[in-house]
Amino acid sequence: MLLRGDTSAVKNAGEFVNIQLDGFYLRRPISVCDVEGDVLTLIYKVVGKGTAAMSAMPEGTQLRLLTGLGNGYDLTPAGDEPLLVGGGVGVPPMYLLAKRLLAQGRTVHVVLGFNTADEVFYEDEFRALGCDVTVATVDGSRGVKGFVTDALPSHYTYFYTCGPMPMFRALYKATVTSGQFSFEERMGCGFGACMGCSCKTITGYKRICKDGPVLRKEEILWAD
Amino acid sequence: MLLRGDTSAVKNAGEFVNIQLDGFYLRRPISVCDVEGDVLTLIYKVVGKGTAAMSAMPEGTQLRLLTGLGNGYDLTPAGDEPLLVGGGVGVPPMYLLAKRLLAQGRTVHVVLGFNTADEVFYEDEFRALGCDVTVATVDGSRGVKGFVTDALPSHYTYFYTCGPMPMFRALYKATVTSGQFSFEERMGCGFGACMGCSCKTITGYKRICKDGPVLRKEEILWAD
Amino acid sequence: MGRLSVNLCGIELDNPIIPASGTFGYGYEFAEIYDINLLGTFSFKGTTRDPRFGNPTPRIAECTAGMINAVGLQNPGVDKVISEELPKLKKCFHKPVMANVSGFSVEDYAYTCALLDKEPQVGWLEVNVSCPNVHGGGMSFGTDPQAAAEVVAAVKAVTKKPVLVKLSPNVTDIAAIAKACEAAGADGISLINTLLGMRIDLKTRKPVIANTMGGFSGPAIFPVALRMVYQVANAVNIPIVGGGGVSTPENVLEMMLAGATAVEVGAQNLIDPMACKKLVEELPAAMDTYKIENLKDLIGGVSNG
Amino acid sequence: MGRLSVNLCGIELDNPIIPASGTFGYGYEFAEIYDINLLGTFSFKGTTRDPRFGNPTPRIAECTAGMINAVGLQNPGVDKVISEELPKLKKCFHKPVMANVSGFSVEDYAYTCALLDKEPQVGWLEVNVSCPNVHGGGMSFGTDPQAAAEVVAAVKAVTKKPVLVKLSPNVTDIAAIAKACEAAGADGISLINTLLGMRIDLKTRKPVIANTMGGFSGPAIFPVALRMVYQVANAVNIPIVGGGGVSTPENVLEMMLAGATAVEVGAQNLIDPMACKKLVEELPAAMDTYKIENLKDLIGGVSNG
Ligand SMILES: Cc1cc2nc3c(=O)[nH]c(=O)nc-3n(C[C@H](O)[C@H](O)[C@H](O)COP(=O)(O)OP(=O)(O)OC[C@H]3O[C@@H](n4cnc5c(N)ncnc54)[C@H](O)[C@@H]3O)c2cc1C
Ligand SMILES: Cc1cc2nc3c(=O)[nH]c(=O)nc-3n(C[C@H](O)[C@H](O)[C@H](O)COP(=O)(O)OP(=O)(O)OC[C@H]3O[C@@H](n4cnc5c(N)ncnc54)[C@H](O)[C@@H]3O)c2cc1C
Ligand SMILES: Cc1cc2nc3c(=O)[nH]c(=O)nc-3n(C[C@H](O)[C@H](O)[C@H](O)COP(=O)(O)O)c2cc1C
Ligand SMILES: Cc1cc2nc3c(=O)[nH]c(=O)nc-3n(C[C@H](O)[C@H](O)[C@H](O)COP(=O)(O)O)c2cc1C
Ligand code: FES
Ligand code: FES
Repeated sequence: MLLRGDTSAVKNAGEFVNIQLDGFYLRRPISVCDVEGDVLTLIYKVVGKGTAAMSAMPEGTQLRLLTGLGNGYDLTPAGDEPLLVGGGVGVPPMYLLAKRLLAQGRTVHVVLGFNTADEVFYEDEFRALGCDVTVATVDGSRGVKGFVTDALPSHYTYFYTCGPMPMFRALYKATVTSGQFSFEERMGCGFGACMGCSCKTITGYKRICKDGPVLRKEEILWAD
Repeated sequence: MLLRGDTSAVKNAGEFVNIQLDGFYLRRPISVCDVEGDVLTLIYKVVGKGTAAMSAMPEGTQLRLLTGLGNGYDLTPAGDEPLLVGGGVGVPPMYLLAKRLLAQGRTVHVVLGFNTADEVFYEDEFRALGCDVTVATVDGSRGVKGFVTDALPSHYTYFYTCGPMPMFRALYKATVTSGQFSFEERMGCGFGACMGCSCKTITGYKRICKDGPVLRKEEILWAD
Repeated sequence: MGRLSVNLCGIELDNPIIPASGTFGYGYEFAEIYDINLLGTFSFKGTTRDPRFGNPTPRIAECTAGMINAVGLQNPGVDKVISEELPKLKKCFHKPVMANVSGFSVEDYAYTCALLDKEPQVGWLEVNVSCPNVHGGGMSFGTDPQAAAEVVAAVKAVTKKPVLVKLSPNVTDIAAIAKACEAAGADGISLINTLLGMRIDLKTRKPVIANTMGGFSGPAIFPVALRMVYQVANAVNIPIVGGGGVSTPENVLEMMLAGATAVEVGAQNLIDPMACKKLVEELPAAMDTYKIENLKDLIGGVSNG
Repeated sequence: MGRLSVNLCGIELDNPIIPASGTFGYGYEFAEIYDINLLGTFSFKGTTRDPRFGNPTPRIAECTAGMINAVGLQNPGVDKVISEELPKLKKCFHKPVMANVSGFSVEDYAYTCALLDKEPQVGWLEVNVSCPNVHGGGMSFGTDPQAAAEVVAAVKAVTKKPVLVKLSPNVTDIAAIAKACEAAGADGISLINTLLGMRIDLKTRKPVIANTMGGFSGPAIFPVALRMVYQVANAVNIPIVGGGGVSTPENVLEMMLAGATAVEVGAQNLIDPMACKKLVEELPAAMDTYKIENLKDLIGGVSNG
């Protein structure tokens, strides 16, 4: 989905927007995939009635959204060869992040994980940016057979990831450097007002929507 | 408002349709003003949020409506020179009624009542049909100064009316023949299922939406 | 017995969809629109001992995602229901029907139920205890476990048909009332009736409803209804007819997961006369989406944690 | 004192709009978006004696025209609220603020209120009696007139500030509870808190909310809230803060006609962070439409018949 509008609030890769949809009470949070001038790129998967309604909207539909939400990724600790790991709907935010890291002259390794070849998207876009891209599919129908953890490069200086919880747990163990994870949670407001999305971390309670969605590897407390 | 669609259920003048509007739970009942082939003409006044939403809809909007609701006017007792009295938003249903009566070769007297000249509508349309038209305005800014009861013709064989309750009460007393009144009531369903619109009549309980909206002068029981 | 069938107090239903009392008349208005035999059953308009005109109009107010009604149990009285309405109903509906009964005293309920008990087409008696108890200070029978239990016991004494008690949601502890009804012999619990609500007309500064307050229902109340079905399912061992705000096949599945054996649909029939037909038709596809083979396996299937 | 001003327990408000507790934090998040001094006041996040993380996530579920929350009173505890939050609040809000207090025992309430009583910026104590009473079997304080009255009496003993009691709507007889609070010395009644609601995730067959049930609020509950404000206004002689589902200026006017002196706005702040600002700005035009000169003349002005 491409949106045109005031994007000035979007600062960091890993931020998200919260979209109001007619007929639905809560907004839908979607990560920023790319921003260029006044054009915002969002990529979403239809999982329920809200995303289904979005996908049925004709071109030109006006949407009300809150932008520039969440902390986004911190690029400072990336090092020379950061690794970006995206799983499924966790792939989109990696795109803006890759662009930003490349712009700083770093070598960017990207690992994208999907269930099957049909689901693969944005592989070419990452290559076009100049990233080193590896794809992993669970059924082996494309790229490395297995999980993203089966496809990690031999060397990287730091990592950034977004994707499903099982992937996070595996990555947490498999990674040899520090890194940052972007979490999902059901949200009330999306801007820090309701405490609907709180989680416990080693450094205290955090709101996924405001203090997150990006948390550092060191602060994560896995719920069991 | 002109609507195009299946109008086969619309049989009698004085019937109404019930319109579903996005964002509103209940449908909005509006009288049929005219029907020609597959085109339905409805005329409505913006009085609240629902009618305001209708008036903001662009041409070409698709609406879901239930048609052919209510009993409509019975033309049999009209006689040679029926009188049609419409007050404000009660004017529209008189139009189809006039057409039907004229088609039967009767002479149709029409009295239209409004508050001021600005509010007058459809006067020319009735004349174009070939009716004998008198307009009354409360402030005298157009036609006869006063109420419709001040503008009744000297001779008529029967009457039909639609409009506000005070007008009905005055007409009930002022008219010298029998006639039919079309009532309004807040409706749940509009098709006879909920008993939301019941009223007491001399001949028993009636549902305005199904046994009405048209009641005969003889059966009306005025609530006090 | 298809994928949709359920068993409500010993009577097999082809599917769990039941138009709720007061929104389906005695069936024949809807029978002009579609073949109502495709329904599980339906609950007919609340019937009282004596004929009632009900409340003055306006009786209807619009709300966000719902409506208020204050019809006030307009009905021709049990004698005419039996002599005039049931014969008409019989012509268009060939399954056991649910007889919804209201009253203002324990004797009222027993009297009306005793007469309806003799009607072969009546499959279940649905006893609505949301009415004000004229002998008990005007609070509804359904707000006091003791009063509700008395009604149940009196009705059970005059009928062999399964007795469902329809509970009011306007209470602090719905489970306690359901338990009292079960202990008094109820064969099932039906819930929820309408929430007490109000709207004011800003132009006239009067309540929209002539009777000031009325019963609020429609999609807006679904989360409250679902919660109460869940609470009652955890409190009693008799079947539950769940309803309140149901308008989609997904709502039906949620109600059943929460513990409902069958599902009532009220206000939605007024908004869309085809609503229940559509629900019956759309259920199989929704079941496929959520990998549900047979609806009966779903009942009370919500898991915790 | 403009057209919008009202007087709540002796304190003048520029307008009746009050963001409700739990939906406005301690104000400073919203102060980044607009100047929150344009509000009448606001009620800060429910504060307890001890710090609380609250409930596990998911804590939020979507509903038709509303949402369920089960935040579970996450807050840093009264000591940190006083030492850390109030100083931050003071920088962006210069009016008396409403302190929302929760507890699990009568002593909890009294302890927390006694500390907040010393804070000059606190204008009113809003005592939320919807929490489970750990010493009283887990039913909430707000479901029992006696228990609610005990809380009020204990709080009144430790403060000179006006005490508003915030009632739960999940009761049979809200007027009886309000009366008991008035008799125990409450200076005002605030209502309604959330309705108990539930949703089930059809994919996982588990409740959407980790805690199974939660508090349902948003436009869907407005008719129930309005009815309760009306009932309580007819039962007590102290001012009422009305809320529940308010999202438009018309809702504000309806609440005031039903008897509210001021109006709380909850969930709508989450959906639209500018909601309360817009309400304050849109009120004058709505007043013009309905020919209302001064808002204070509207309070309790609904006429019957
Ligand atoms: C910070 C953040 C960023 C996200 N970025 C993306 C993205 O870039 N692309 C993408 O496809 N999806 C993304 N998601 C997930 C996306 O928000 C959900 O898929 C979407 O809200 C589902 O809405 P629905 O109405 O289709 O589903 P329904 O299940 O009908 O939604 C019901 C409710 O649950 C909420 N909900 C359902 N699934 C999720 C979820 N996974 N996370 C949070 N809330 C959920 C909805 O917002 C809604 O309130 C993101 C989520 C978060 C929290
Ligand atoms: C049989 C019948 C025929 C009608 N024909 C016409 C017509 O041809 N032209 C026209 O302009 N108006 C007509 N009306 C009135 C029209 O239905 C209302 O003006 C309209 O429903 C107002 O909707 P709203 O959302 O703008 O007002 P709101 O006041 O916001 O509506 C709130 C609720 O009250 C109901 N309501 C409000 N006013 C009326 C009313 N006067 N009668 C019944 N329900 C009402 C609405 O339908 C809605 O459910 C007719 C009404 C009936 C019953
Ligand atoms: C217009 C109307 C009339 C009703 N009449 C009755 C009745 O006579 N007896 C009864 O038990 N319930 C009655 N109800 C309640 C419904 O049967 C149902 O329990 C309630 O509306 C909740 O379901 P819903 O949200 O699907 O409407 C009535 C509801 C409506 C809307
Ligand atoms: C996310 C959330 C958190 C809440 N937290 C509190 C609270 O801490 N204390 C309290 O008294 N009410 C709390 N409430 C209730 C609101 O203050 C308000 O009474 C209720 O939501 C009804 O209003 P609404 O329909 O406008 O949301 C909370 C509501 C929400 C939505
Ligand atoms: S969603 Fe409201 S604080 Fe995060
Ligand atoms: S509106 Fe339902 S019976 Fe007339």
